[in-house]
Amino acid sequence: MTTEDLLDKVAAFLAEHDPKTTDRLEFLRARFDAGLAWVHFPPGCGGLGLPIAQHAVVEAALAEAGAPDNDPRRIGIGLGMAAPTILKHGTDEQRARFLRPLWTGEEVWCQLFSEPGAGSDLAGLATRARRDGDDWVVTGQKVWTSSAHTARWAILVARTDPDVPKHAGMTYFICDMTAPGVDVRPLRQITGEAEFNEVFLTDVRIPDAHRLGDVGDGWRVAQTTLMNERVAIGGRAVPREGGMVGVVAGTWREHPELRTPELHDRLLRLWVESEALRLAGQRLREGLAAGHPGPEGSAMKLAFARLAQKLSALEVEFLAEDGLRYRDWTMRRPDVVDFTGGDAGYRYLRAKGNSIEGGTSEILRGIIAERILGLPAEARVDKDVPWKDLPR
Amino acid sequence: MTTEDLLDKVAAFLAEHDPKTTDRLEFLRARFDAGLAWVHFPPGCGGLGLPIAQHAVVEAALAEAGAPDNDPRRIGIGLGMAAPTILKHGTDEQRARFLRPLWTGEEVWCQLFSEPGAGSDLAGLATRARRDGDDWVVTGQKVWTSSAHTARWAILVARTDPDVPKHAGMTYFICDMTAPGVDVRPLRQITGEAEFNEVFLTDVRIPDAHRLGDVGDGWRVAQTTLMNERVAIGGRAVPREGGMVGVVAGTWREHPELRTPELHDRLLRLWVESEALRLAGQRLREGLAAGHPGPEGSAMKLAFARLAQKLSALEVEFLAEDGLRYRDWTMRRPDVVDFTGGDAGYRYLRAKGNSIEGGTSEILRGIIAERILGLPAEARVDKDVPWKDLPR
Amino acid sequence: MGATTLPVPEDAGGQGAGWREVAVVAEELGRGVAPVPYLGSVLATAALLHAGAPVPDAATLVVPLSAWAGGPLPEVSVDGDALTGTVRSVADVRGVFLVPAGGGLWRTEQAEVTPVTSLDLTRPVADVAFSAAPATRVGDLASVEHALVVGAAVLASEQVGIAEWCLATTVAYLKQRYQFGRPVGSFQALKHRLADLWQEIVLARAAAKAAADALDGGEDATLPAFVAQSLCAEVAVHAAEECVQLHGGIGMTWEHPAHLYLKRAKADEIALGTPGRLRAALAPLADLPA
Amino acid sequence: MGATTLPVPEDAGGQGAGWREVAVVAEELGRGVAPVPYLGSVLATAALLHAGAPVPDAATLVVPLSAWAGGPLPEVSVDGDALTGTVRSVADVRGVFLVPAGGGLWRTEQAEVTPVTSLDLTRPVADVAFSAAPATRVGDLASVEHALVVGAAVLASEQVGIAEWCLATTVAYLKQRYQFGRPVGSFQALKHRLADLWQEIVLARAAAKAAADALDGGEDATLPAFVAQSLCAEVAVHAAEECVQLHGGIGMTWEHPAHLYLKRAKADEIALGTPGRLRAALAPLADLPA
Repeated sequence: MTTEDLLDKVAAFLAEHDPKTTDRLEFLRARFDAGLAWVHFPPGCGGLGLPIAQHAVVEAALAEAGAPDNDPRRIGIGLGMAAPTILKHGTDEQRARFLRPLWTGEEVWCQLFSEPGAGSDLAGLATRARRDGDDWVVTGQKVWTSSAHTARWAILVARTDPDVPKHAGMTYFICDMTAPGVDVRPLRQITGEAEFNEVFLTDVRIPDAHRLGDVGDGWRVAQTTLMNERVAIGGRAVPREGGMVGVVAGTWREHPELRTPELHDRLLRLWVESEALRLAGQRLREGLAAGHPGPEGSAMKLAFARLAQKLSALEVEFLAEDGLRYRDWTMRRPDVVDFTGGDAGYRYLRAKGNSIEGGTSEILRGIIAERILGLPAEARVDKDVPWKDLPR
Repeated sequence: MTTEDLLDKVAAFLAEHDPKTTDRLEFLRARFDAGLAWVHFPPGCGGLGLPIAQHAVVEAALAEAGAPDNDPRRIGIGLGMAAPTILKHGTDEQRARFLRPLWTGEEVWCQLFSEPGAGSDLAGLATRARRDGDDWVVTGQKVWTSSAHTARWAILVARTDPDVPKHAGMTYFICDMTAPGVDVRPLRQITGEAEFNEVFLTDVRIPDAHRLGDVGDGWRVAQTTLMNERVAIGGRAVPREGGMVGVVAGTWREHPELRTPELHDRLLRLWVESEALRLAGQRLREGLAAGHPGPEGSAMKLAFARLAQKLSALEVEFLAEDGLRYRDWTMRRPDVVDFTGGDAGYRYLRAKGNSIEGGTSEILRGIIAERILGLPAEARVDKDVPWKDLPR
Repeated sequence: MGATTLPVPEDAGGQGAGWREVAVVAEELGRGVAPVPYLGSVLATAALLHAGAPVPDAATLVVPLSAWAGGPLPEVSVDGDALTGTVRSVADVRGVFLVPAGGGLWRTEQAEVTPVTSLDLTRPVADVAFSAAPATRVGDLASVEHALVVGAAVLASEQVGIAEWCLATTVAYLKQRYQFGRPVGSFQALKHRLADLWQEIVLARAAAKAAADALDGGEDATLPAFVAQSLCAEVAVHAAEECVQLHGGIGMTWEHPAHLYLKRAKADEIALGTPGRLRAALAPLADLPA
Repeated sequence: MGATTLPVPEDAGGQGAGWREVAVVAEELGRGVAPVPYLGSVLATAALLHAGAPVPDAATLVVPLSAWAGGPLPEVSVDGDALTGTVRSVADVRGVFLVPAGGGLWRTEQAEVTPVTSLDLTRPVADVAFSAAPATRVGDLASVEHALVVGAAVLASEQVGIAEWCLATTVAYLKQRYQFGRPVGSFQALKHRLADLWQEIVLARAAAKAAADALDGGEDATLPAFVAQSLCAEVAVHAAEECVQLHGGIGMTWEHPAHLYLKRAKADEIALGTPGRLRAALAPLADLPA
């Protein structure tokens, strides 16, 4: 389909569903049914089987017409992680059941992967799923679950066979967050907020129909999820001084009386690196658009975390007297996270998470060294041992 | 022996051997024979069996009397590494033969440990020694040998049994550097100079009487040598701004026109760290004197290398126009090395060696992590395999 | 906490200890990130001893915790013997108020104290306002400068205590935490980072001890205090940041104590002069002009 | 080397390429640490093109290699049309001399050139002295400033080439070097360092490309050139230092090429402004006043 044809299709859709007069949810459902939700998805799944680059065309045309969006930040895990996994590994029934309310935001999703004992080493997870008739019975503890308290569904990886090596004994499920035995507790962070949750699963029953992929194939299915998490980095264009650098530069401009030569050079250095990071993102997107996806995304995640941490640390020092103060330690449960929100202290503390969440910087360096630079892997002690015999 | 008794002994010695009228070599030999060479060595070996702290008393008293010294920088390897090893592992005959001319400087020593294929991993060395009657026949290549071209003797570790794991198959020898088959070639460095040598050994015969320690016990004997190399760090008192920091601070003071705020803070930071390094050395020596040797020496070697590198790098940048120039690329063979000699470029290049020579900073970090912090060792793949079967 | 009286001579009702002992206590309090008003007491006591004034049970030197010797101080005006003005972010407010104002050091008991939320949960800060508060002059600004130097030197020992706790706790955690079938502490990249941190702490400790010694040495301790404080502040922050990072997710939680150390270390970095401001202040003392 | 004519329009006898192409060549020359007078040609050509003057086969912009746009220049005096003065540490001296003097850009063929020993063995520097050298004015100082900006942007690409060679060579060495029965490249601490270096190079490359693009874009390229040059200079030095260190002893020898890259990278860090001086110069452009 040419871009022109696609724009014609959007125009026709808009003619039938005037954003000004159509109910928001009705509009979103119709958009999904018209294949204009994510045009790179197949027909019948909210798409038209077009190249991913075409998606931006639709978004732009609809935004111009004043169409409501599906509040993508609120449902980011569903859109970014659950949907591509269901698309790739799900049955027709699963796609038909889950994708539409996921995309419209009627059903929020969360992710039950990390565990207290399995953070960087996801494949070491201990949550057990035992077969019982047509169901699986799941018991274990998950952690770092954002949106768990608002989610209707979760993507879940659990251990179905502890007697085989760890990567071979896991299975991927869709878990009903309203099922008996699901207990969600807020997990308070260093910032005072509770963005995340701990989720305790006690004999939670999951029908086998909600298994995604084969029994024992959970690791491979989870790779689809994680790959899509990584792709999201560097995804959108950022103006110069977008993000943390802009906030700190603004603080600098507001307070001539606090400036020192030392902080000046540190700020300039971080400003330069932030500008280079922005330019690297631009190159990454240009490469993607030209069909040459580069590995720069990994570099950008490392650099993003480092710069956010150094910039916010500098801001606290710069403010000195005010850097000793903090907005508010009240425990709150924010709906969306804003790394550059709050005050300088909040930004500093929150930025510490940037090198942990979504894969630690340490794990990422290992991936870069082995997959991009081709350096040899270390000998692994956990590849051929049954999971139950691993030390932990 | 009390300090007073010891000072009486020195005075008596000086009365018999007036430094003003006694030939230098004769004086040094007599000092050795009187047990005043290194008083912590046993009687008969140039010492009196006293605590090491007493040595400084003798040195001070003799220096005050204008006594000649044994030019310790020129014979540092003999004094610091060969002597303690011969003392601990040598036979009576070996001690009697080697220690006196070593100490007086009549015979210079060098060290044949490192090889092109065995740098950090000394125990991986490949130089072979085969038994032949009362002799050993040695063939191999050694590298990073300072003083090889002036040395009469070398301490040498060679592989005597390739069929056992690597640490078990080495033996420690004293090698005559004038023997047939010893070929010394200068090794030019990044600075343009050739401080070090490569030493090619081709069927060099070493009498079994020059073996130090048991056959196969070379690794353990070498530990004595290396331990003494490490002890030397932080050994002497340094005034404030001693070493590299003083040179660079001097350059800073001379050139107000080149100063920038950025370089100012960098210099201050390095000045502060250099002062802390100096203070750490002071604490280390106080601890030693009080009988509480601390592990700070390892920290000091790491910090010394880092600061020398950063300071000299800053100086080159500071000088800008002049930093683009270099004194002289002529290949020279210096007798002693002066890290702070030459020009800024020389200092910068020479300092690169500080994190490699005497144990790389990487190896040192591993030692600190395991021996001082008690972090677990990684699994070793080379402990139980015959040396000849190791990949290299 | 006996900080107030620890260094006071015995004949003046104190314990007659040296600043060296005060620093040893500070190190232990740093190791425990103890929520006690020790640093505030040190500042007040140092100022009063220097001024030759009696030391009460509890007193506060009314300066922002971010102040440093030689740096700017907030303006509190003196009209006759009445003080007016506001000082923000004062730590450990308790007892009588010692106020730098109009070129002197004044003592008053009348102020409006407004606690504010502090970044460091274990060291409260407050804004202190005076409205024509009747006061007595007890000394001059030299006593304030002296107190800020003493405070910087003592704080360096606190920072060493923080850094040591962070290193020790991280090492212990990494020994017992398993991932990929191995103790996480056996991963070389982490081992090298912790070795570097240990090396920094060795230097920091030497600098902190030298600064504390200098306080008792009778000579001007400004240089060793600024050396120690500018170095130890950064080492403590580095140690706390590594502690959080290497604990992974658990280090980011409220339930693990690492966050208390991070907040204390970061606030301490500002306290009594940020490292960069202190380095600039020591430049003339080291004959390294800008 | 065709640097002199690469960006010269075809109708003026050149090859009509853009600065983007000039930068691509610079990157390759950096990767090979090639001992060719390319950077000097770029400076001279940029100045002459900007001044609208003809570009000869070989020319030298007579500034210290350490000069930067907006920074100080050595004083060469003009008396009538005669130049007098000395300029130190000029790179790639060849052909006619283009001399900033008395507020203008002058061309002369008469100078005393004294080669000096250079830190970078592959880019010779010399002192250039004029004694009443007869000269023709060909432009003003704006052309010199422009040339220094162009040079900084092109040099950034050279630095990317240096950094990439150092990383690739180190990776290759660590794969085949065995110690402790393992390839050294399997040791995690080294892997993480090289991953960090790779990350720096990704950012450096993006900045260098953007600077080269800006030269062809018609707008003032000073900001992107300074961003790129200040960043790429440090990344190249870091890469060369890691290359030497991680090669162990062999990297310290004259026989291994690593030392050539270290010396080039270090000299390049000074060339056309050290990173710190360039950051200070870009502060007003970024609206970040001191």
